[in-house]
Amino acid sequence: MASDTTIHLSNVVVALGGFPALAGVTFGVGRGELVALRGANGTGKSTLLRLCAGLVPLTRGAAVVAGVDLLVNRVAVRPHVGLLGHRNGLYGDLTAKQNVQFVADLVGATASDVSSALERLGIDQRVASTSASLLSAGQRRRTALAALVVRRAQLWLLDEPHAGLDAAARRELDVILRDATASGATVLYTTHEIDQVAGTPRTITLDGGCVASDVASTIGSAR
Amino acid sequence: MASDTTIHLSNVVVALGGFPALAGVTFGVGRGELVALRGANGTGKSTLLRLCAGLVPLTRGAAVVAGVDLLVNRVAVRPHVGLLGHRNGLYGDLTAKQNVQFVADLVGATASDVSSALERLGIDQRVASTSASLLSAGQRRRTALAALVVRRAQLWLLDEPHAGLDAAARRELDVILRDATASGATVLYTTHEIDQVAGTPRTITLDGGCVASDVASTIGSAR
Amino acid sequence: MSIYTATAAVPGAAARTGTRTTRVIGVLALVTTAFVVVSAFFLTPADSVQGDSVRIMYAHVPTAWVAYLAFITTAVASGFSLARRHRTLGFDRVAGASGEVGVLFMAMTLLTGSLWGRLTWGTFWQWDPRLTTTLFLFITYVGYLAVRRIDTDPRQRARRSAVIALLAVLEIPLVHFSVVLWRSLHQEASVLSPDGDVRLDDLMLFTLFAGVAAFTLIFAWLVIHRQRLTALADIRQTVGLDAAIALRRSETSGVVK
Amino acid sequence: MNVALSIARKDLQIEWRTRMLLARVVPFALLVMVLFAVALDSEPLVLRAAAGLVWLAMLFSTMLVVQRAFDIETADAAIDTLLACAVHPARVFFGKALALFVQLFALVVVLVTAAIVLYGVTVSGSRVVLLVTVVISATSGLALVGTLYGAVVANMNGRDSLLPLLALPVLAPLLIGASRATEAAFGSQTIDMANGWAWVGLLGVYGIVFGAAGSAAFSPLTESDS
Amino acid sequence: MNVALSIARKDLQIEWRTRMLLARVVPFALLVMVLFAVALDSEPLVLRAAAGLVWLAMLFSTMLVVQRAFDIETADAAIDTLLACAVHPARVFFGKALALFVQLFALVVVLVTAAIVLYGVTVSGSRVVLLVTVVISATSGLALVGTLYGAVVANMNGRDSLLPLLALPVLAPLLIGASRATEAAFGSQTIDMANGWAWVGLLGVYGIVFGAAGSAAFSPLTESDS
Ligand code: HEM
Ligand SMILES: Nc1ncnc2c1ncn2[C@@H]1O[C@H](COP(=O)(O)OP(=O)(O)OP(=O)(O)O)[C@@H](O)[C@H]1O
Ligand SMILES: Nc1ncnc2c1ncn2[C@@H]1O[C@H](COP(=O)(O)OP(=O)(O)OP(=O)(O)O)[C@@H](O)[C@H]1O
Ligand SMILES: [Mg+2]
Ligand SMILES: [Mg+2]
Repeated sequence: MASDTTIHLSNVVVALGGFPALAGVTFGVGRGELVALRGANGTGKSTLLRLCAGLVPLTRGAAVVAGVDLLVNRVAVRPHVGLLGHRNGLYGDLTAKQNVQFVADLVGATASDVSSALERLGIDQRVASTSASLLSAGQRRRTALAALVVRRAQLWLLDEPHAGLDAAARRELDVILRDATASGATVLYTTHEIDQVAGTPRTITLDGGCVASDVASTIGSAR
Repeated sequence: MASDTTIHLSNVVVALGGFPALAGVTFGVGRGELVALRGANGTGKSTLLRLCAGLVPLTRGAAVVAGVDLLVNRVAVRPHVGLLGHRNGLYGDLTAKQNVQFVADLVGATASDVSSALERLGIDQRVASTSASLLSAGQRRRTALAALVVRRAQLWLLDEPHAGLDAAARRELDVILRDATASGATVLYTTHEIDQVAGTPRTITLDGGCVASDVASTIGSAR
Repeated sequence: MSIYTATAAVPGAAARTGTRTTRVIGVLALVTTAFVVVSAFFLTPADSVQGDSVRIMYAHVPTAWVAYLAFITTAVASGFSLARRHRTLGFDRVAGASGEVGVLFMAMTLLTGSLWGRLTWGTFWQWDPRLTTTLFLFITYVGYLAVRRIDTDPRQRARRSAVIALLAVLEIPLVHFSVVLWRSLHQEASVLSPDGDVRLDDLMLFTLFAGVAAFTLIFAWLVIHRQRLTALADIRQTVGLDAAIALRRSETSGVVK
Repeated sequence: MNVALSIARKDLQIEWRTRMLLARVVPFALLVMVLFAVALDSEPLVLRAAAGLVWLAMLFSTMLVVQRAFDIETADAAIDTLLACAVHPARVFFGKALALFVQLFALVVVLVTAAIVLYGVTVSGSRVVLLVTVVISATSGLALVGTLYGAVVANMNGRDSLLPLLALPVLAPLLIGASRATEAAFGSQTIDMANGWAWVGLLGVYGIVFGAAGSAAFSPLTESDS
Repeated sequence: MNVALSIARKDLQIEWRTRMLLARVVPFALLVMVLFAVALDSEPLVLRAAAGLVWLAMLFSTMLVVQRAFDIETADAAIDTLLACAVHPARVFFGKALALFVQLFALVVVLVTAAIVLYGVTVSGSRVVLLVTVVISATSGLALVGTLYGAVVANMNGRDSLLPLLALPVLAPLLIGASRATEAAFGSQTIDMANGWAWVGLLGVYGIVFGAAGSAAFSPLTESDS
């Protein structure tokens, strides 16, 4: 496999409690690509992201993510991956800033990385010093995104990152994702909003746990 | 006050832990209206809905919802209101169907109401008999909406009901909301998606805890 | 080891859990048990102090020792299931089966012990170190089985329960040496006493060890069958998975195309 | 169907699907009884304290069951729906208390049996009637107080540690009453049957007070402000 | 900054912002001690059981603190982020165990003081050294075992009741060892100082075994598949 392939899945089956949430998925994503994942509710998008993050085991097939073979040691993939799930992964009793700072401590980012990430996501002084559990849904989502920016992962996996964000934050998020791919990271995100997909170079659609279509958008790549 | 006013707010202030999430809101909504609530993150939309549902106390001003004065007894408003918050309000250890059935038991709806609500929201046999905690994000949201349909409330309050739903469910949701208003219920919902708002007769925009604009959409009412 | 190699044959085999080996084990177990019953009730003498109640010993002591054996088997299989990643589930099945049988036998130890206690001490229970630690050991493995019952991914369950099993086995020396550590009401270690002083007569001793043999055979028989049963269930699930995958693939919503 | 019964049924349905009581609370309670005996480290002491230890184990187990009963309501904000649908908060109170009673009753039966086997207590003749009465009235009290305080701390951050703090002092009289009455039923020298029945009377009053307080207070309690 | 220290600091930061220990666990533990005295209902009995009761109260409080320590990780799936960022699971283990130790140590200081005041025990001279050693080694044991079993049940439904079931039998030897050694330090007639020091030795072995086991086992445990 070429080293510029970040995700390589072939015939992947993931069974959750006996139910094949993914029922034979095959595709590859190259380094620096920005890919949108679509599909009806329950078609397996979240499961696919969690698989790539090393959080659920492979039942059948083969998967290599960020150079790590998930069959051999799926835990080893985690340091390369930044995941934003349906849940935000925040500590409700810490302030927004403390949350981002904690992630920075873990990955060795500096204090100025933290404040620039907070600023980028429009988290002002007041919000930054409020407990995460008291913030509005959108403010919490922004905090989680700020933590992800600080994380500087090689592979970004985002599960409906636009949901809950207001128009300004959505625009900023798109800029952040493009910046990330420009600097060599790979981004895979899910969405249910059609106008989001329009701006993305490549869209993979899942249906019934399988890939239903995989198309490059000319609009997206031109934009 | 005329009896065809479902929500009547005047100069409403709601302080949460000392922070005025609502800082003087005044508007009224008539019976049978369908109103979209917009605004940036943290401008007080969720707080407004929770106020109308009798879940947070009024700090200043006056509010009458479904004929109940919230200053006098905000608990009395609850039987008239169906609320879908950012969280779904499901019991993770019950199946989707048991969850809807439980709400039906409480409000005295029949078994056929339950099955028709499940069918409307596209919850098939398999999903209906799976524990809610194991379902996908969109499937859980659909289940919560099915429970709301069974509820048959006089005032529907929905906090970003479209988030997490796929295209088919969004279309069905719009039909459900229109049906509800047609049968005399009042619907107030929040959203961050511009194309959602386009189809709604009236849009109220909040900013900094106050009403920034309140416009009737000609497109929406024509549609 | 032999238990595990026996499982390797399963996938190809018919949907039965018996083989010639297990039938041999079964027959041997029956014969030995028959001898122990006859000898315990009719051949061995009654005790001068305890009278006939001493005959409970031939069930009590072997079940305790074989329960230890079962828990050690669980620990060893758990160790392998952690170390050998690609065979995790096979070892995990053995560990689980052996744990279940161990809990069963430990329950029998408790039951026979408290009956015996009722006859000799006049109470079902004494707060004596050996009894108390035995009870803790029993509860620990009930907890182990509770973790195994939790419905998650089999491999995760295997890892979690393996960790518990490896820690739990450390309690066995605690139970065994509790008598030495604390002064105790309970019988001194009379068979395996540190000074090698054996205080039972020859036939009693022989019957006791025949009991140990009988329960060991029963243990082996039960574990082999039990873990094959779970292996078959797993196979059935795999077959079920193929059907489920086909069904899932046909589950096209046709919404987005 | 009656609203309170629907609620009780729902709670028991969840218990049935998860088997929490059987698989975890029962072993926990037995363990507590064993640990007490170990900590006391003396046979006659244990026998003398048997009744108190049974109810102490019940008390701690009640905390677990109550926490669980309100966790399922608050985990996904389900209580908001519940309160919006159920017209009268008192019904919610009695529904949840009923489900709690059923579970605690099953538990206490196991614990009394354990006391007979492990602690060596004996119950016979007319004492059985006293024992059954004590068990029912004390368990009702536990269920009512548990539900009331469970609602107080529901939705509060860190309720795991707040619940025992609030509920245990209130339950102290119940602990004393139930222990003394059970001692009498266990045939202790220090307390006779007549005295035992007097304690049962007190337990009854306690239950009635908390039943009334609960149904009255449940409404203001659930006006969640979070 | 070292990863383990970051994690410990984060846990203590959360404790500092919520004051859970001070406001709730400490009162709970004191209450348990008082309830024991009530259930025993006899002065000399209480004095004799004092050491055991202190450690029993510690044991139950440890369950609360551990549950809390893992609840904050799983409530919003924060542990996923943590594991993704922290390269080595053993560091996560020691970070969480360190924070737990600090909290439990503060708690045990309060409880021993309470035993002196409530139960009337006395400690003096060379006994103080023994007492301090026991407290430190037993508390380390509690922190290590608590973290390990907290991780075992983290992310599991109904962990509130599974944690005590799994952890308490494993902690039973620690309870016994710490109680006996503390008895010696409290100047009990039944056990002398030399014996007390022997128990401390056992506690040390216990701590080392679980420290090693924990750092080895944390990695397979946290390969969450839920
Ligand atoms: C519930 C009560 C009892 C329990 C839980 C119990 C438990 C045990 C256990 C676990 C062992 C195996 C010890 C080892 O080798 O490590 C054992 C051995 C034994 N028990 Fe009991 N026991 C009980 C009551 C009694 C009674 C009442 C008697 C006789 C008066 C008795 C006599 C023996 C004897 C003779 C052995 C063999 C001792 C040796 O050689 O190690 N047990 N018991
Ligand atoms: N333990 C289980 N038992 C049965 N079915 C399960 C189990 N776990 C997950 N599922 C099913 O697997 C599928 C998982 O889908 P997933 O969460 O990946 O969907 P998704 O594409 O992210 O959907 P959404 O758009 O709603 O977020 C769902 O259909 C769910 O019902
Ligand atoms: N206890 C508190 N202390 C300080 N600020 C608080 C507290 N509770 C809420 N807030 C603030 O009040 C506001 C509540 O906003 P609300 O949740 O109503 O926003 P929203 O319009 O629904 O936003 P979103 O679009 O993100 O859902 C937020 O700015 C939040 O930070
Ligand atoms: Mg999803
Ligand atoms: Mg909101």
